[in-house]
Amino acid sequence: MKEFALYAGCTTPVRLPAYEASVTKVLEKFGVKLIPMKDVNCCGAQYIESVSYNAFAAMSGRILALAESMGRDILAICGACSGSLKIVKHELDNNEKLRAEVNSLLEDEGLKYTGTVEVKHLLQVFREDIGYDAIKAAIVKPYNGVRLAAHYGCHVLRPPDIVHVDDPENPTIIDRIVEIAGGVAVDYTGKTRCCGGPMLGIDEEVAGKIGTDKIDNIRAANVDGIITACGFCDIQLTQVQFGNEAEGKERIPVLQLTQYLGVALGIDAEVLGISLNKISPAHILATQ
Amino acid sequence: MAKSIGNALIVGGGVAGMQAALDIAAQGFGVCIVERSPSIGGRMAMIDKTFPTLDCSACILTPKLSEVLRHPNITILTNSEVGSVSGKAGDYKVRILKKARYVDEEKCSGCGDCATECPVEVPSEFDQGLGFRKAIYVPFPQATPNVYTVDMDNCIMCNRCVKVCEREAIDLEMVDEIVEFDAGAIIVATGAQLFDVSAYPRLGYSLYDNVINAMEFERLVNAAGPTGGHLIRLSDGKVPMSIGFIQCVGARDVQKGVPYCSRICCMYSIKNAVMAMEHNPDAKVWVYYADIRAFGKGFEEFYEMAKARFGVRFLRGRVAEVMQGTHSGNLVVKVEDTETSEIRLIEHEMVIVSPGMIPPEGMSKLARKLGLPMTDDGYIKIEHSFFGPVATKDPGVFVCGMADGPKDIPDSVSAGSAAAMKATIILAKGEE
Amino acid sequence: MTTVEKKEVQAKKEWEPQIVAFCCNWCSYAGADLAGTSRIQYPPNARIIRVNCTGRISPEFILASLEMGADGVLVSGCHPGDCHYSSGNLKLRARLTIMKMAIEQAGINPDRIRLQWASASEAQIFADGVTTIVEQVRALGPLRREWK
Amino acid sequence: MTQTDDPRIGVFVCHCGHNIAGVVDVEAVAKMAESLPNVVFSCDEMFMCSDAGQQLIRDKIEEHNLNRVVVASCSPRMHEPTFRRVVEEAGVNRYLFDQVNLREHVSWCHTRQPEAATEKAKDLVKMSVARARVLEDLPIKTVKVLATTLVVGGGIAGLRAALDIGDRGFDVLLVEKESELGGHVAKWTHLFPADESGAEVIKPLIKDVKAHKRITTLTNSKVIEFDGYIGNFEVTVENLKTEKKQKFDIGTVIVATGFIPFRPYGYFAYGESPDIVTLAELQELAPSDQLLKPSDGTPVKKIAFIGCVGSREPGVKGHEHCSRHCCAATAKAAADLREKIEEVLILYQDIRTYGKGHEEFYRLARRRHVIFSKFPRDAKPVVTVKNSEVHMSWRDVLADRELTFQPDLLVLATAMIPPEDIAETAKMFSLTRSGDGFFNPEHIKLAPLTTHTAGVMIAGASQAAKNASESVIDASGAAAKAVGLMAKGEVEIESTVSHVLSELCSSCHTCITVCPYGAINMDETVDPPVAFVTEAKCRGCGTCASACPSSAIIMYHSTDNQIMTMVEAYLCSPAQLEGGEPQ
Repeated sequence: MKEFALYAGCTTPVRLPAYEASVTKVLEKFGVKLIPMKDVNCCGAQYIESVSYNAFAAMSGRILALAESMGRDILAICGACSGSLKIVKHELDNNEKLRAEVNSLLEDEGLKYTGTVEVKHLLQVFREDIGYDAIKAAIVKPYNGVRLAAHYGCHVLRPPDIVHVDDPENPTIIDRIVEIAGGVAVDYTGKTRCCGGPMLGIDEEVAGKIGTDKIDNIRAANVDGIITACGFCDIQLTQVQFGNEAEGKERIPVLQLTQYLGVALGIDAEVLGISLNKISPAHILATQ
Repeated sequence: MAKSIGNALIVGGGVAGMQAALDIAAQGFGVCIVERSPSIGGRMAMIDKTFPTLDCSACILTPKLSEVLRHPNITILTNSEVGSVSGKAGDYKVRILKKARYVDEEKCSGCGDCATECPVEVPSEFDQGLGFRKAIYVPFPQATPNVYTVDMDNCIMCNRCVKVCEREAIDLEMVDEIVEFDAGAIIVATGAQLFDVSAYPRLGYSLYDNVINAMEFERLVNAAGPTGGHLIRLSDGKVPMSIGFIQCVGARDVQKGVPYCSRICCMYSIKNAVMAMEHNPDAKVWVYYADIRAFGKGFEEFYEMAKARFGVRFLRGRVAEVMQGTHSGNLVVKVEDTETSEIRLIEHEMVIVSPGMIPPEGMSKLARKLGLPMTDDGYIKIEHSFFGPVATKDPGVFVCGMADGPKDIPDSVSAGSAAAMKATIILAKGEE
Repeated sequence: MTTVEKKEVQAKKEWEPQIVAFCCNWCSYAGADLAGTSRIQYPPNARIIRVNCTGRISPEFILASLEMGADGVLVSGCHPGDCHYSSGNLKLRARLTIMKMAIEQAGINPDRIRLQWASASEAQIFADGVTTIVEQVRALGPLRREWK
Repeated sequence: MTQTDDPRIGVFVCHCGHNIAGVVDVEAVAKMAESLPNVVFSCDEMFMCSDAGQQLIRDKIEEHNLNRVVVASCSPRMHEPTFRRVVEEAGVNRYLFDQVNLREHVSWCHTRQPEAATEKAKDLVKMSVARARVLEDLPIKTVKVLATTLVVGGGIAGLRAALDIGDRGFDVLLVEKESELGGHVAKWTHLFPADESGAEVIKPLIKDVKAHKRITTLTNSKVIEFDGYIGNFEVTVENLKTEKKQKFDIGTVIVATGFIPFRPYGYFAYGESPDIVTLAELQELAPSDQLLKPSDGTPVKKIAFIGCVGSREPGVKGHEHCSRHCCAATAKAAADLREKIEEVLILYQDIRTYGKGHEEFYRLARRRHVIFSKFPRDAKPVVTVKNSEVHMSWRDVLADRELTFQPDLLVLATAMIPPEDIAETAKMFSLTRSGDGFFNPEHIKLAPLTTHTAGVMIAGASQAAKNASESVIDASGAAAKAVGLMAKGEVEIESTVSHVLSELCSSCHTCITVCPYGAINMDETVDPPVAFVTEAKCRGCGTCASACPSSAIIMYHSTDNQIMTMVEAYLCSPAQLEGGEPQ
């Protein structure tokens, strides 16, 4: 049985508990065990990174070191977190000076980064550890013809030569799982564009514009819902549909991939936290 | 003509290989051109006009084709591949796999009765899949040799062609042959292929009908092409009034494994832009570029002419995305004009993506057979930029055209002659 | 209007200058080729006769052309110093200078003859030269009128 | 000349796909041709130059017993040899073929006037048919090709060409006007894309050339006279020091006279400070660990390059072209210098690192924090020298800002331009030059190494701006052309020469004075002496024929009648031609 240290990040547990719950439940179905990490900190993505690279490296480095102390590889379920951890790991593995600095900071806690830990994003676990065939075999309640737009998230996919998740220009993992579960994966303009989420703390107006543009493009593709695999993206794509700009327009539900897949695997919608979703995906579930 | 006193093998019958063949044959040596497709001519045969003087490609290439065909010292083996090579400089034994073309080359007169009779229509590779050919076909009107070929993958064995052929040239039972050939020197002139631009989904190629690649454009504006030379959109037959050309796609891109400049795309796109305006002077034509690399003889002057006389608009910026509206089939190019720092959305009725060049399929296999090292980019590695720009590690094997890296026509032709020179030095030694 | 006048009006309306153009093979004929490949547009009134060198052009060719009804004659060759045959163009220039004086005395406007230099790379100069002679001759009207 | 039977003319009108047929009504042209006198066959066809088109000509010659062929297609400068060969294969003398240029001279330049274009096409076909009627067959002559090549210029291209030809087993006469072989490359410290210095590249070549038993090298020497014809040229080489002249008989020529770097007086304050140098001058600075300021010998801490100096200037004659080598050379030099110099700045218009390994230098330079700044096409940087300091100001296009810089050394990447004496060289070898000032190849794409003077090849930067590696390739290619001629040992030559009808000759000597080749002499054996033409020396310009006051000189294939009949066909109606009155 495969085991991972689950790094849920700071946003997901607070704002999207359903995501964390659904990940745990769905992976359990496939025999993947997740051990929550204790006493972890924020990965430092973007906000700290833009102020002090070393502080950022120390923050992500601490998470990596903690996982090493647990003897487990990390599963990250937020795009920002998986991105930060992978980039910092890459830097620490290739920059001895930085590594020495980070380790000197971690020393106080008795932690040390040695480079043995691997970091995976949820999508990688589906593709590499579970496999499409196993997913297909586990489907018990397939959807029927529901049209879904996949949104992957920038930090999940980029930079490709460091994160190794999927082709950032033509990602397919979510789309394939959508289809395996009986849905129709729909392409749309700007599929690989940013949701605007990381801009929220810097310029809310720009973030809103980017997000609204994304939703407008998805709406033009005439879909029933949006599937993501990143906490940040989920929050952003949902909230832009509640602003003044979005008034009078029909809202498109945003589902986490694990919520969508979980239902098809026969897991109770309530356990997957679907009732917590701000925009009801009832019509999606109704196609089963 | 002096008697053949030594033989050279040329792998690839494009313009570089043809030039090499002619220059070797002119000295009285024998030459065998091994060409994978059913006709020599290569990429140049597919293109419509050539830069920088807009000569039509077929017009200037055709005499070369017939010169090669008619030269008593040159043997052309089309539909053929190098099987194996052994030996050393001055004395190679080459086994060539001559694939069955199911038509007797001696008997076929190229009359075309068979193709008229053939009931199977498939997309034509020569026309980039935009037009159709029959299952028995010649790839293009000036095909050399002008001999039909049966495409067995699509042949339904109805035997209608066999019956209609007055010369009884068609034999659907034909089998592949191995031809053995002794060569003193070998020239690799395999050319290159276009980068598959669908690797950039954001540019919309293969997603939207009205986004095409440059070679498809060549066929669209070519009089012998699928539209009879009418520049129209494939989605609805409309004449595009606004056209955008996107540069550096599959070139100068480390991420996609093509870090090098493809050398020809700037010029062929300027030429294509001029041809677009030539077809429709009222059209608005834009070229989106990173740097305009008009470096060859007459190129810069041609670039100036495209701007000043034809009014082609050049915008410096790498295109971020090509989007398609739902109904009109029109496209919107999103690009930063880096000279004004403006983000622009420019609507086009047709977008042409200009692919860079990559090594041809099977290049590494051929390199292995010949024992030649390759560059990181997958081309044949030359011996030295100054001491051996057409030489390889093997003293009897030379390289020209695009086989060692992208080149335009004049540079390919020069390299073809240069490789011929080097090859004949080896061949002449055998003569002494 | 009399029938004759009507005919004249009609003729004037339809009249297009007929130009005989002698071009040397090495510079101007190639320049005209380049004008074509460059898609430079110019009036279709000239008929090019290719000669190896402008030095080949005898004054008789030009006189006979005018006599047979050409409204103008264009002679186009290599720039002085660039002649493929060293100096044929200069010899032609000398002949032409004298010949122009002679035809002027004979009552023919020498502007009907144009000598120009256009190299193989000067497509625009070639095309402009054709335009110039056509316009020059158009302004003068049909040569037959000058004969009256 | 043999008398040919009654003319039986075949007219073949080519569509050239859409190129001609898209503008000219080719069917109407072919139909009109049918009615012309002596035309026994006329048709229109998609591609006359294709194998099918060529076969059609051969078939129709046989079927209709044609003895004259007119093909109305493209420029004879491209396809005349093709069609001449075709008719010859069908037993028709090549000089009984005539080609009409409907593409370059009609459809492509009168695109928007299809009716007028069709009229013009008809006229041109009429004229050609008229000419065909009076064409005469001429003998096909071959001459031997002497097995020696003259290579003019001992730079990298000349050396390479000489070695290849020597290695192939033919003799070479290498003439270099400087005292040393090696040209520009020998002086350069940086060569790209390899890491050798110029000397490292050139020295082995010079050594091999000097040691080669088939190569004769003449330094300090110049070709001062050039005479003869393909395969049999006579050259006189003068030693510039001793003024000694030597004559040589040679078969083929490779002109590899190269370029000179433009000295940009009037640009960017060049000449106003020793700290403003050209890229070529930078290359030639004395090698040292540290780059030193030419003005005061202190180390250079800030260096700037400006690209396209004297290149890419629309409307400036001789400076319109891109000089091809400078971008990569600059990127390479900048990347190397950045190792030791704190600030390296490159001002450019476009970065043209097109070649093998070039893009890598560009990336390397960027990685080493060489600063690249793009200046606008229409507002070049301004350089001034104040208190012996170099001040630069320009607008950075990408940042949209006015910037200034004070480099210790300013390097101008200047154009490659032809050597001062190129006009003289061109004249000597009867070569034409293109807008960039360099020699014109026979065809810019498919015949880049041969010229319109049969037997004379061009290589390296004499043809256009190019880098050393490309020059080497050209040199080998040009060598192949020369060897091709020599290996065969003989070559066909044009029979289009002039001929004196001695019975009409009035012994006035006019022809002798006009012939630029000394091809006409007086035959003193008869009384009165009459002029006669040495055919091998005659290049067929026809100047003598038009100069002869007695009309005693026939210019074969370009006779008075053959020319005038074309004028007549254009201007005179059929009725007039039959003897009627002008309307």
